Amino acid sequence: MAEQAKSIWRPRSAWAGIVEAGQIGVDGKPGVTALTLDDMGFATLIVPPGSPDLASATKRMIGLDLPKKAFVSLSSTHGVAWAGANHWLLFARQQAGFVDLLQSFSDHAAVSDQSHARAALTVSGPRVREVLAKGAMVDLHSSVFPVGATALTSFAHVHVQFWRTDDGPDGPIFEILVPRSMAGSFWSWFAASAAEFNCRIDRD
Amino acid sequence: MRKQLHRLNSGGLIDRTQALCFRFDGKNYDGFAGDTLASALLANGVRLFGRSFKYHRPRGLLSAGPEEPNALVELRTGARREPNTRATVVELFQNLEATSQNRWPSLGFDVLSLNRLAAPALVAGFYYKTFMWPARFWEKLYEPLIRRAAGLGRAAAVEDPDHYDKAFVFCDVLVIGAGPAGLSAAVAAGRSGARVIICDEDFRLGGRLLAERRQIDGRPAADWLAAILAELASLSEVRIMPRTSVFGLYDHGIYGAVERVNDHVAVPPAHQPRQRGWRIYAKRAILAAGALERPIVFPGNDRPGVMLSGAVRAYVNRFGVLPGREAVVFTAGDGGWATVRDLTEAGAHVAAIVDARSEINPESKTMALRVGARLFAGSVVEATHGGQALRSVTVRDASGKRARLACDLLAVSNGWNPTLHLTSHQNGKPVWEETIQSFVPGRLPPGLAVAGSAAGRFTLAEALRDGARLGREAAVEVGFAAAAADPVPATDAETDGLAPVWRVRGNRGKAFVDLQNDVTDKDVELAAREGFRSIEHLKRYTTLGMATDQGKTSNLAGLAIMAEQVGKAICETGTTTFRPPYTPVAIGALAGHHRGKDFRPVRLAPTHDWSREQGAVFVETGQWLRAQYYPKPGEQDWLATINREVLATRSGVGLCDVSTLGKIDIQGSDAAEFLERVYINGWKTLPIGKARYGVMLREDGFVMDDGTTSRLGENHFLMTTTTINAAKVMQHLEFCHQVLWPELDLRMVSVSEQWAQAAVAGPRSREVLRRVVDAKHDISNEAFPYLAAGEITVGGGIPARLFRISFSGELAYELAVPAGYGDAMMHALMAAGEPYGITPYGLDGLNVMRIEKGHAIGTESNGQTTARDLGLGRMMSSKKDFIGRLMAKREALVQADRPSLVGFRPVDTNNRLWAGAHFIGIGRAAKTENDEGYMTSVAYSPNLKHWIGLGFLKNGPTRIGERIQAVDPVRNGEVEVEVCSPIFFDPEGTRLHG
Amino acid sequence: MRIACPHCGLRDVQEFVYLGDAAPQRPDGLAATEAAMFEYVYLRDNPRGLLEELWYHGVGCRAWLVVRRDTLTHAIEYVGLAKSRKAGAAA
Amino acid sequence: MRYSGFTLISQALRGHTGWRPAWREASPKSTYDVLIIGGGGHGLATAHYLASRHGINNVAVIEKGYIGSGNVGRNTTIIRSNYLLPGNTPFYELSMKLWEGLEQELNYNAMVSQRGVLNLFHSDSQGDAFARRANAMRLAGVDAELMNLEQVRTMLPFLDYKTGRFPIRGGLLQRRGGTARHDAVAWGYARAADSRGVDIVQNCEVTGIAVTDGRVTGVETTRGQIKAKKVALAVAGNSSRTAAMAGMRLPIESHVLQAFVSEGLKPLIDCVLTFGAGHFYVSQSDKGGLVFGGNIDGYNSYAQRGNLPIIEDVMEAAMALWPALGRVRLLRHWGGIMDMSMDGSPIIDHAPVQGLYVNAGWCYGGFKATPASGFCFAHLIAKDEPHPVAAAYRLDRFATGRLLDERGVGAHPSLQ
Repeated sequence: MAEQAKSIWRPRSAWAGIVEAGQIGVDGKPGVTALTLDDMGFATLIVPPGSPDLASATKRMIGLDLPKKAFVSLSSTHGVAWAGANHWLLFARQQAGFVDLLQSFSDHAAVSDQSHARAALTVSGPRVREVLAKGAMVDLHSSVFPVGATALTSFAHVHVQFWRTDDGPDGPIFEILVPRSMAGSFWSWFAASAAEFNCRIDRD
Repeated sequence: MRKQLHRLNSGGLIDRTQALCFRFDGKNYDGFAGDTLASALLANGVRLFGRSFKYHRPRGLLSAGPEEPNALVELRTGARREPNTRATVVELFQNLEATSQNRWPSLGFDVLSLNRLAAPALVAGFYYKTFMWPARFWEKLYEPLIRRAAGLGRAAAVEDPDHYDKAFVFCDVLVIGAGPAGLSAAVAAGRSGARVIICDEDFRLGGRLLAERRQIDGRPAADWLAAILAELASLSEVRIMPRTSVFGLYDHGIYGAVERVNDHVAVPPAHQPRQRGWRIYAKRAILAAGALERPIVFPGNDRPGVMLSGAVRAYVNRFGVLPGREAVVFTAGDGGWATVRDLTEAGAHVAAIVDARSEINPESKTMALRVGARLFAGSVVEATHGGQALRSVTVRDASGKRARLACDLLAVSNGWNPTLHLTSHQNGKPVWEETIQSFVPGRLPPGLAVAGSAAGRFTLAEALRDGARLGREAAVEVGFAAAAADPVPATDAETDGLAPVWRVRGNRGKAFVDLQNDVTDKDVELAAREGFRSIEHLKRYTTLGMATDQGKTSNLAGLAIMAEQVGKAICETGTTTFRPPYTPVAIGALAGHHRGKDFRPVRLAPTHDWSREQGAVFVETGQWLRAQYYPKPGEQDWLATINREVLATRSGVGLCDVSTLGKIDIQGSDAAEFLERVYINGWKTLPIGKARYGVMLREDGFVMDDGTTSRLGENHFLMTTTTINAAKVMQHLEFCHQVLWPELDLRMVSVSEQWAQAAVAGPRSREVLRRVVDAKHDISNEAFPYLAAGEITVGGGIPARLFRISFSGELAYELAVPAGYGDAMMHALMAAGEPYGITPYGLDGLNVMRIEKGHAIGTESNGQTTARDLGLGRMMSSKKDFIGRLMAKREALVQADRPSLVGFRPVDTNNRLWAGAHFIGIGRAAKTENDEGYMTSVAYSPNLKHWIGLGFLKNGPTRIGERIQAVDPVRNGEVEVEVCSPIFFDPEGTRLHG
Repeated sequence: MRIACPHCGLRDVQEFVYLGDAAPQRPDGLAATEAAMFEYVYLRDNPRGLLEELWYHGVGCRAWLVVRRDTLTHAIEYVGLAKSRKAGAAA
Repeated sequence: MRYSGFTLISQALRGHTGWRPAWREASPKSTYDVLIIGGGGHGLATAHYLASRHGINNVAVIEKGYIGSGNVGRNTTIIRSNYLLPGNTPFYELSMKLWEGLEQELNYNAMVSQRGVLNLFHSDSQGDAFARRANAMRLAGVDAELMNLEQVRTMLPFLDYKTGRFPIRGGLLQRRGGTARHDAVAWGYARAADSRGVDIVQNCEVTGIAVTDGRVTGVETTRGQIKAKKVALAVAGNSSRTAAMAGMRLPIESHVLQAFVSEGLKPLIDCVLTFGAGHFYVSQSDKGGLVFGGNIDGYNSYAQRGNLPIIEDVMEAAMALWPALGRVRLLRHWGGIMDMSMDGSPIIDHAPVQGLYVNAGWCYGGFKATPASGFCFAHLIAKDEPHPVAAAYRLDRFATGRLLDERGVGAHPSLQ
């Protein structure tokens, strides 16, 4: 039997039907900007306690240090975020080549592909902390949550992992991952929380 | 603009350039920005604000703050109506509309004020002693009457149209209250660089300084205030939160607060919340909430025109309102004399000063002379006169001589009570301080310090000193270097002499202790007489302190009178516990965003949009929305739809989303050993590429969950759980690994979200899959038999997993693809299945087929059933230990007559069955003693053409063929059923292997 | 309340799931008796005061924790990882 | 003195000077036939039924604080007998029958108000589970009605039927359920027991239980030693600690449950309502306050206070169910200590020590059980055999597996 036309087998964004590019809330200069991130690759890496070689493998393969605490290491193409004891989230900005990368990691850790399990977005802007404070039970002050810090927690009853990627000209930049199935509820909360500051929305 | 007759020509912190018009009880008035509703009404000469709870007595303003017991109004109208709103804290806004409450037909003429005629019988606790006969009259007659008469304002009848926020904030030092102590503390802490939050419930910062004519460093206090506010604003780590009440103190430095973001406008601007509930996490906190002035209990003390002396000063000095032109001041301390001064300076005449103390110092005497007031030393006010407004008072002097004095204002001063409420939210007991005759904070919760009046140090000098010291100390304690301390500013001279009067006995008129709940001194005496002497008994028996003001102005007098009754000192009688919230908090602010559809997150399968396109009806399953069935135009009802779906699946092929099942990736050299310990059955022998059904128990021996687990590699398994239990199972497995057996080499992670999964079931399912699975994979019956599990590809290389497992009893597969391809998978399967009439089916269709096959789900394994009850007892291995093994062996759980799972069919096949029916032997009475079990699940089987059911029946498996009644009294049903095997369809399982 | 997760830092109690007394030890293996298992599953000291208890940081790092907490004041004296306990390692 | 409208009026004419204490302030005697530890609802009810039904009057109720200071004065006042399991239903139905005659029996108006208890359900399967329960109630002679959506809407038009995350599908109504004035229950029993000679001793804390040769002989208290032939524990919240004085360990944890009351409002709701999809229940007191609650905080605690997350959780459920409550204000919240048992059901049984009796493990359902608990406990103490409707509340059921787990969550008190 002939295989089906490839045209059917196109992936669908976790944000499809949920987020549309544009603007929400009050008029004026945007206080917050949200950018959905599609096509990222994610995988959990878990090693037995005390296992040493994942760190060197990570350095070798993607040039990043394996964070020992609740931090994220970032390059322009990849990142690795601490996600629990002996547990990391490896990610790539593009899914192309990610499966092969995971294959090479599988000698050093238990690897579980989670590329489709998370809906990701970047949020930034001068008022972004005020928006996140409506859900985050963790302190986002610069002195406590510096660039590179990450946390697993929940926003408005939705489990999230997020990190502070960088500081831009308009204030801090965060990346947030939410369970794919809850992207809609997360967005409902985020949009309601950001509207009073004017939120610009871009789709990846 | 209408003339505000009681407004002073100048002064006050109101903006006279911004006139605001508003309505009270349908009448229009004008006020100014900076007014409260109370001050604006007072400026317009309104004296009567409300009616009391029980006797419906006319009431006016007692206070100018959150302690107000009398002036409660319904604010706004329609869906935004807010009952019981204290007029003293409502910031005036343009077109404000307020209505008096708890009166009919009008505030001026209230029919229920006739209660006064029955008042002699309506004493504390009267209802416990009567209304007992006849018993049924309580609900029918007495209670409805009481309920209608009781209550205060009317809640809105329709949904609150406003939005609420909830937010979290962290700080080093939280300062509660922005009076002189709080501001000093905030600046002292803030200068060191600490993150400081200063909250005040008022819309203007300054606390008592706003109400008093004081000097700091030789200049008006307003100058000091302006300077310190400017400095606070300049400190980048200081956050100033006006209109924010810190209402509760919770464990580990967590403070609840509510910010009234938009209560000072008619309608919140678009996208803005009405209020915001805050959870404040503070390393240190300083309570600088000030103090509340206490009234005196004397006959007629509730008449409109009787006002706290500090409130009089607030109206005069802050709001530029003269609460009366001819005043009498009744004081037990120096506080009243400040009121004499301020009233006089504002242009009122003080007719008399009644000081309960017999010794009056010479300066005071001079002042009395200067203002032209009669001075009554060692005297009390023993009665008030007038109708709905004060006209005169009777003063009784030390010799017992009485004088009647005309006045329209009686200012009462009896000292202050520290606003220490938050210090007792963690069970801290206030302690009695003899020198100030008041309770002060006792043992403090960790991290909290108390400054100024809130600690019972009432002078301005002490407030400034306390604040500066505690602010600095708090910053140092959390690791900041102390900022250089400015010298504490000097204040003008102040005295706080006091000899409080708890009660004045008089000949006539009620003397109120609790104004809002209409508790009198006589009620306290009665409680004492009847043995309700413990303070908590007093409170509960008389309702003292249980009104919306929580006894802020009444508790202490109640205690004092009780102490007098039982012949003890106040410190021996103790005080009641202050419970959160400090002031009432809108329920909406504590719920925030989480209402309506946002009450809890909803989880949508990656195939959700596809299901919606197919016209699915959805149903809640835990957090998930799942497709229940897929109606087609022209179908008569849901049953017709489900019958079509089931028949199409059994005869051809059906398609059902099963993405919501929990999926756990388990890797490690001990993975198989681990499964042996958490499942009842064996796992070590499972070959790679095979799936097996497993059952797990709780440690108490009852079934926890079930599902199939597949071995993907020597040390790699994929477990599936039920949709509902996915998180619970993950937590359980983590417990087993981390707590019980950390020595096992094991790595687990949930991959539930990663995979979209679909069941393709029916005799043509293989043909459909053949067209979807990439050609290189052999999925023939031989190469991929029943219970095979493998990693494959679809769509030309997309990684996927295929499992030959079946819940429907058909030849069936479950195909899993990365969730982003879930939508594509459904379209691909539909396209591939089109020649075979592939039919989407939902949970209901699945349910019919699983009942036909006798598979148990959550309604059967409901936490009260064992594996044995479910007919799975033989799965329990005796060769190994596993969770729940021993407790499942308890005598009652292995009793032969325990209800066990069997099938049921109606004897008359026209009858329908109902889940929830109980089984009663034929001819036996429908009562508990004859109850032999119950029906758990039912379905109409379109294959058998009658209803079928599963249920638990005592000795069930031994009673096949027996008849019994399924009784269902709540639905008036009684159906004779025959006990049968739970497997109704294809008992040999030949279709599975097809 | 807040619990100082050894991995994640001080977090609101809302992020955690409670199990209860950490003292009872599961009697593992086929030799375990029903009586011992009954005690493990059902009987508790339930003290007023300090209690070592098991909490799960389900919203965070998914670690099971042993928390020594006063049941009267809610003050927390110590938090460690449950898995370190059985292994005998210092937490 | 007898309470009635007549005495009330005649006292009113005399300025209420003739009222006598509702109960005597007794000092402990040296010996009693029965000594009950705990002056809460259950302890006082036990004393009343010992005296009135079994003629045992040489009884003391020993209370460490003031009577009614525990959970009887801290609950949400709900009474109902809508139970599922055969070991529970007849017991709670006996309680309901005793509530129905309580005021006449005690000559005290405890304001028992049979305004109906409605449990909402939100899915077909939850509806089936409610039908199973409702049928079990009917088999036990308890009133129960299954309501469809339209019937619920007619009864409570103000609930959220449009946007609710968990749609309302129907409900289980027990019309005879309702509320009672909680404090008055304690006071009424105290007054009635006192009138039959029972000593109510307040401010007397038990510090030890004296046992000789496996038999209880009395108690040590802060007011001295008191001898007793039989000692009965009714100290919910502190059962484990008291039982430990006699060397017992119980299948119980102490947890905190919060309760809430709003400001007083004109009548809004005429029944007790529970929301099956969130932990929330609400009724309105005769004074006008909405009285409501939710789930336990979920950790062991003796602190009588709760934490913010559960408060917010309860308010979220309130708003989800009844969105007009947004502007209604929460007036006060507080916490009580619950004896959470390992199967969610109570214990009324002998202790292994002779002459010692245990009444414990009421979870958050002790208030509604007060009359039957006292009645059956008194029966057990007087006759040394369980009352038939309380026969399932044995201590050994955990060992034998005869559990009474209505919710099916197993040996996890924090989930019960």
